[in-house]
Amino acid sequence: MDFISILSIFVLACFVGYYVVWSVTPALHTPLMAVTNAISSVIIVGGLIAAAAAGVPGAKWLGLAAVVLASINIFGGFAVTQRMLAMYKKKERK
Amino acid sequence: MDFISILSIFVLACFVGYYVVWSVTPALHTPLMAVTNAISSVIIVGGLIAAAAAGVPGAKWLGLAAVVLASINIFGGFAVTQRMLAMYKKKERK
Amino acid sequence: MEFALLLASGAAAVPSWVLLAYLVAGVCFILALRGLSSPESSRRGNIYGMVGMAIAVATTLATHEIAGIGEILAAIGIGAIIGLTIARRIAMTAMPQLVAAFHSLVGMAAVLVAAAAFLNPGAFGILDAGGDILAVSRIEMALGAAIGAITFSGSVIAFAKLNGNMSGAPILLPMRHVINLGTVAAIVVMTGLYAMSPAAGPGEGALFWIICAAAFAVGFLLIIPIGGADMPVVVSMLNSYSGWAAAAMGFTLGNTAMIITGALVGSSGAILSYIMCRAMNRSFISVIAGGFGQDASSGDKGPAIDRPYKAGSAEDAAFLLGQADKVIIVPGYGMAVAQAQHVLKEMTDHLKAKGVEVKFAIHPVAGRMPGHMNVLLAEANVPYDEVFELEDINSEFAQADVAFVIGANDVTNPAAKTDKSSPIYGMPVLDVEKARTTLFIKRSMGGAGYAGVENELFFRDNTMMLLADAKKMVEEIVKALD
Amino acid sequence: MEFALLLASGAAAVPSWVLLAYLVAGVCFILALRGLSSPESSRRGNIYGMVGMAIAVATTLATHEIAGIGEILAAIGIGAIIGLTIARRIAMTAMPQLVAAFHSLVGMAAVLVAAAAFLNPGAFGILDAGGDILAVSRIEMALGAAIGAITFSGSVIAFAKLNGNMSGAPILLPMRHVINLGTVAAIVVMTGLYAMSPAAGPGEGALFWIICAAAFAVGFLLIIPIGGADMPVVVSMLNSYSGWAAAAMGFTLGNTAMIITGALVGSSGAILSYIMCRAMNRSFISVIAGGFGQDASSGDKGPAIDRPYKAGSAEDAAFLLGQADKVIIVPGYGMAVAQAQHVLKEMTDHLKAKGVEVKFAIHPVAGRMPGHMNVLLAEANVPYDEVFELEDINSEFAQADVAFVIGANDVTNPAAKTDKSSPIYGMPVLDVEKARTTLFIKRSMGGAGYAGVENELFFRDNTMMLLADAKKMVEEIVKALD
Ligand SMILES: NC(=O)c1ccc[n+]([C@@H]2O[C@H](COP(=O)([O-])OP(=O)(O)OC[C@H]3O[C@@H](n4cnc5c(N)ncnc54)[C@H](OP(=O)(O)O)[C@@H]3O)[C@@H](O)[C@H]2O)c1
Ligand SMILES: NC(=O)c1ccc[n+]([C@@H]2O[C@H](COP(=O)([O-])OP(=O)(O)OC[C@H]3O[C@@H](n4cnc5c(N)ncnc54)[C@H](OP(=O)(O)O)[C@@H]3O)[C@@H](O)[C@H]2O)c1
Repeated sequence: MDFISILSIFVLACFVGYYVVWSVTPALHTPLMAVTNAISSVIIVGGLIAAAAAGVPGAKWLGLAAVVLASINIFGGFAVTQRMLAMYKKKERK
Repeated sequence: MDFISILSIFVLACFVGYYVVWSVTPALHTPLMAVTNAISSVIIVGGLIAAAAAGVPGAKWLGLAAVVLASINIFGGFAVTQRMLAMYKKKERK
Repeated sequence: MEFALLLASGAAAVPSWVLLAYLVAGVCFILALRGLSSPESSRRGNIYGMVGMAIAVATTLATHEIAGIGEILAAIGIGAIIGLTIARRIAMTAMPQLVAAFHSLVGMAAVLVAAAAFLNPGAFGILDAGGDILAVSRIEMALGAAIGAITFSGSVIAFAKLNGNMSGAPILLPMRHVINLGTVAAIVVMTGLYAMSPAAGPGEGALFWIICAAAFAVGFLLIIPIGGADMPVVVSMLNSYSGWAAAAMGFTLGNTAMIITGALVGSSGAILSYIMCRAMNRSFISVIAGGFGQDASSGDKGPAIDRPYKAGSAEDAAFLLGQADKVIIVPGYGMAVAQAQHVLKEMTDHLKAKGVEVKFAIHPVAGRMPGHMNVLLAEANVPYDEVFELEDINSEFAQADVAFVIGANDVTNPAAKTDKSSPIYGMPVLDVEKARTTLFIKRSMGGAGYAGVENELFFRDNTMMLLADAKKMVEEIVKALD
Repeated sequence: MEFALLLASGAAAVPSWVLLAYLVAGVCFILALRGLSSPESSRRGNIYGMVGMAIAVATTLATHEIAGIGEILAAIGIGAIIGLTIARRIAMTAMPQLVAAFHSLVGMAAVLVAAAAFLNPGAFGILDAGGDILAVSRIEMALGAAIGAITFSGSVIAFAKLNGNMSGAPILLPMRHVINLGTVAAIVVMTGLYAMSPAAGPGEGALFWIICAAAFAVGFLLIIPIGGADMPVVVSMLNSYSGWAAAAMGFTLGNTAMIITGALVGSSGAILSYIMCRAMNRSFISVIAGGFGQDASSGDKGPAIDRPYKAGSAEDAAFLLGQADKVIIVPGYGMAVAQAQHVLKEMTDHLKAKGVEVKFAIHPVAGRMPGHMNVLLAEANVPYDEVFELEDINSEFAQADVAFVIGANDVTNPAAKTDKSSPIYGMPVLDVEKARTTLFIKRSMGGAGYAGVENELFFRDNTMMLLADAKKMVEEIVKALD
């Protein structure tokens, strides 16, 4: 992808981010913080690239460490979000 | 730009469109219709390309015709929107 | 990957600043719509829109070799003069027609651009190595032209029905669903054939023109069976289509501004159609299938014209209004027809001078297009913070002394709440009957609303009918208030 | 154009399906946040998030030659076990700390990735023709590492303060603003030098490591002067930064999923910080400048402990509550500290059984993070349609018989409405004093809220103070209600 395409995607993603976050109901702001935590661990992609590459052992170990940390976040973040969201219930209609 | 970049831009633009239109206040739905009219005339770009190119006279005249129609829409659309929007006033505080 | 290569747009060597400029234009268009989230920011938004358009046009002109700049400037000039003249002269009550007319122009322009690309593909950078038009581009071109053509002929009919050049009554051809679906299917098939036909250079592409012709016919056939008052939904739908067509063209040209615009316009049309359908409690399919809706202004029909009702005069109305503490005004299509908004504003000023609290209640589909009433009231200088949406004011009717219904009918009909067999059942309505007294201005007892159903309220005890043209009646009320 | 070439990402030969997969992952993340617009759709949203992450990871693994898949799976496995264990065990009241801890991990991971890219630039496709790291990539790498490091050390301090490992009181170094600004400026300058230094191969890049070290220091220095209760704003701000860092990495790798994520997370953090600052009526700058906020739980201070007030017992409270028609419960930070949400729910069940109408009113910054109270109430099985935002319920206090304030203080303080000199002046507050009786549960008359200001309400005639730990007090009320 060329730079301008990436820039265009970024600019539009910022608009989407703005709107999508404002539309989150305040009652779910804590899960929002937890889930953004989880998704920002998409930098695991960078860790995987480094961990997969042969050749430079230092880079590989740094990459593996990044994968561990990001995984903690991904699994922990999604799981704790799921746990929280499971608690939000409507009044049962009797 | 490659196809996937364009597709990415399109997908994100659809999200933006969805949110931006839902956030328009119902009182301004008529100006919304007028202004979308005006901006959808951005296809004037295609007309200009055809009108600018030498060589095929048929294409050139079609292009010029497209430019005329799109211009009516652009100038008419923005102007009538402006005219409408100028009418929306708050109560004067006395 | 071959697939990737096949799909890559032909114009690869575009300099970065051009791509950036189109991106900026696209962002300007986003900001233009964003501005409409409130009246204060809307004027600035419109400026963004103009700036975006200027950037797009200037960038295009700056990056193409221009054979004759004079002709192009002349074309723009002609368009500008016509456009500005129309914009200055048009009456606000004629907005629905105007929007339809403008749509038809966009549709036609799209067809012309597609045809020009077909005749001179080289200029659009859509030729493959062998000098043939790329297969993807053919699909995009054919689709762009077809959608444009449908938008054009459909909008022309919509214009004629809204403008009264053509009766609003649905024209129902026999077998129309079969004919329409058949033609659409034929267009799709021909598009596929056209994309695959091996050597369709400028000479051989008869298929392209047939597609265009068939699409013009579809637009026509699709719209004539739809009733006049459903036109706004149709216009919005066509708007949405034309947005997607612009986006398709944007794919062909690799143009960010077009893609963003297409997505914005496409969403806008789709969402407005959805809002209207929801507010009428009808499915989109039932609107498009057509056949619904009589001519609202046909007058004198309906069975129950001999039921007893209470008629009143302008003096009676003026008395009731002058005594009230709180009045809620409910405008509808009839106010637009009668152009009564200015004198109505005069009336509210009189009432306010007497210390009466006056508010306006707007139903989402009052009038003939979304936001129609708001524009008319704004034109008459009614401040927008005295004008309320249905959800925000509906609970206040119970505290109002007078509900003053001027030219509205369906949007007040309680059958929507109670009568399961009514065609408008389930549509949210304004609870005007909860006010102490309800005044109804309309021209006759017979004339039904757009949905053609009887309104029970006319015969209630706390209803007073003011039978006259809305403008005349309000003028008399103003006189009586003096 | 040279400029365009310079900026083009190195990894040009990526197949289309890979780009498409990352786009899909990005869209999944959008849908994950979109789901949070209502509790019903939120669980589906979270699934989207997981799917998106799985797609991103799988695509990356599928498109790179992997030297040792075993190690990678082990690394993921270790992370999964730790992460899931934490997620299962953590108490809901500890959410603010947990979020801070998770942030520190993201920050550290970003530093590690940037360092790995620095050591093995070839694997990341960021080498130029001469075997040097591209200038743009150097900037992106250095910025990514710096922001990651600030996020890491800042979040560690935030965690320590929120978790009570460190006093929440601001630690004010002399000249801290000068030191901080100086270090940040130095990082920026060094980044520029690093980008321009001619032959900074893997060996010579001492600058890169210095930048990292300086950034770790900045994170530390920036956060220690900020008071414990301002930590949520800081955590959000760091969240936002880490989003922008992820986006920068996305530019380096040409990865759509990262760019979209970065924009989402960046917006989310920024908007939450903004919402908190607005709800506290403080400027973002004043929060970041630090020095505000005492330790909320330090107890026994404040001047007016000898003013007369009305103290009550659990029995008094139970009597008042049992007699009421309508009770509005206002939870605050103290409820979280005391873990009183479960017994509070029990109490509302008792009241409802007696026919009392019970609602919950949540201030936007009640507790110690946005939405904190909502999560705790949800944990205790309070249905979310009994829980209302400030704007939606504030007008109802006037009709309530009892406002039951449990561990909240600042968010009820009327000084925000009347006293221009108060540090919380202008902050929107819950109008608990309009209820017929206001009950306040807190442990002491001295313990102020986070803002450290006196609450006038404690001494009003229609206020009854219930001085005890929130959980114990509510337990006794429940007993008395039986
Ligand atoms: N706004 C939209 O976007 C939209 C879109 C699609 C469909 N619609 C439909 O349009 C309808 C709108 O409802 P509405 O209540 O505004 O209008 P309506 O139900 O169509 O009623 C209009 C009323 O105005 C009266 N009228 C017409 N000309 C008049 C004049 N010169 N002076 C006084 N009265 C006059 C008519 O009665 P007389 O003939 O007796 O005078 C009629 O009762 C709804 O059914 C809605 O579903 C609206
Ligand atoms: N939510 C956010 O996102 C956020 C972010 C940044 C800042 N803040 C700030 O945090 C504050 C939140 O306000 P708030 O009203 O929820 O809390 P608060 O004003 O901090 O008051 C908490 C009250 O709870 C009492 N308390 C503490 N532990 C208790 C226990 N175990 N049992 C009973 N009572 C206990 C304290 O008094 P005693 O010590 O006498 O018991 C204190 O009066 C606001 O000032 C807000 O600006 C919030």
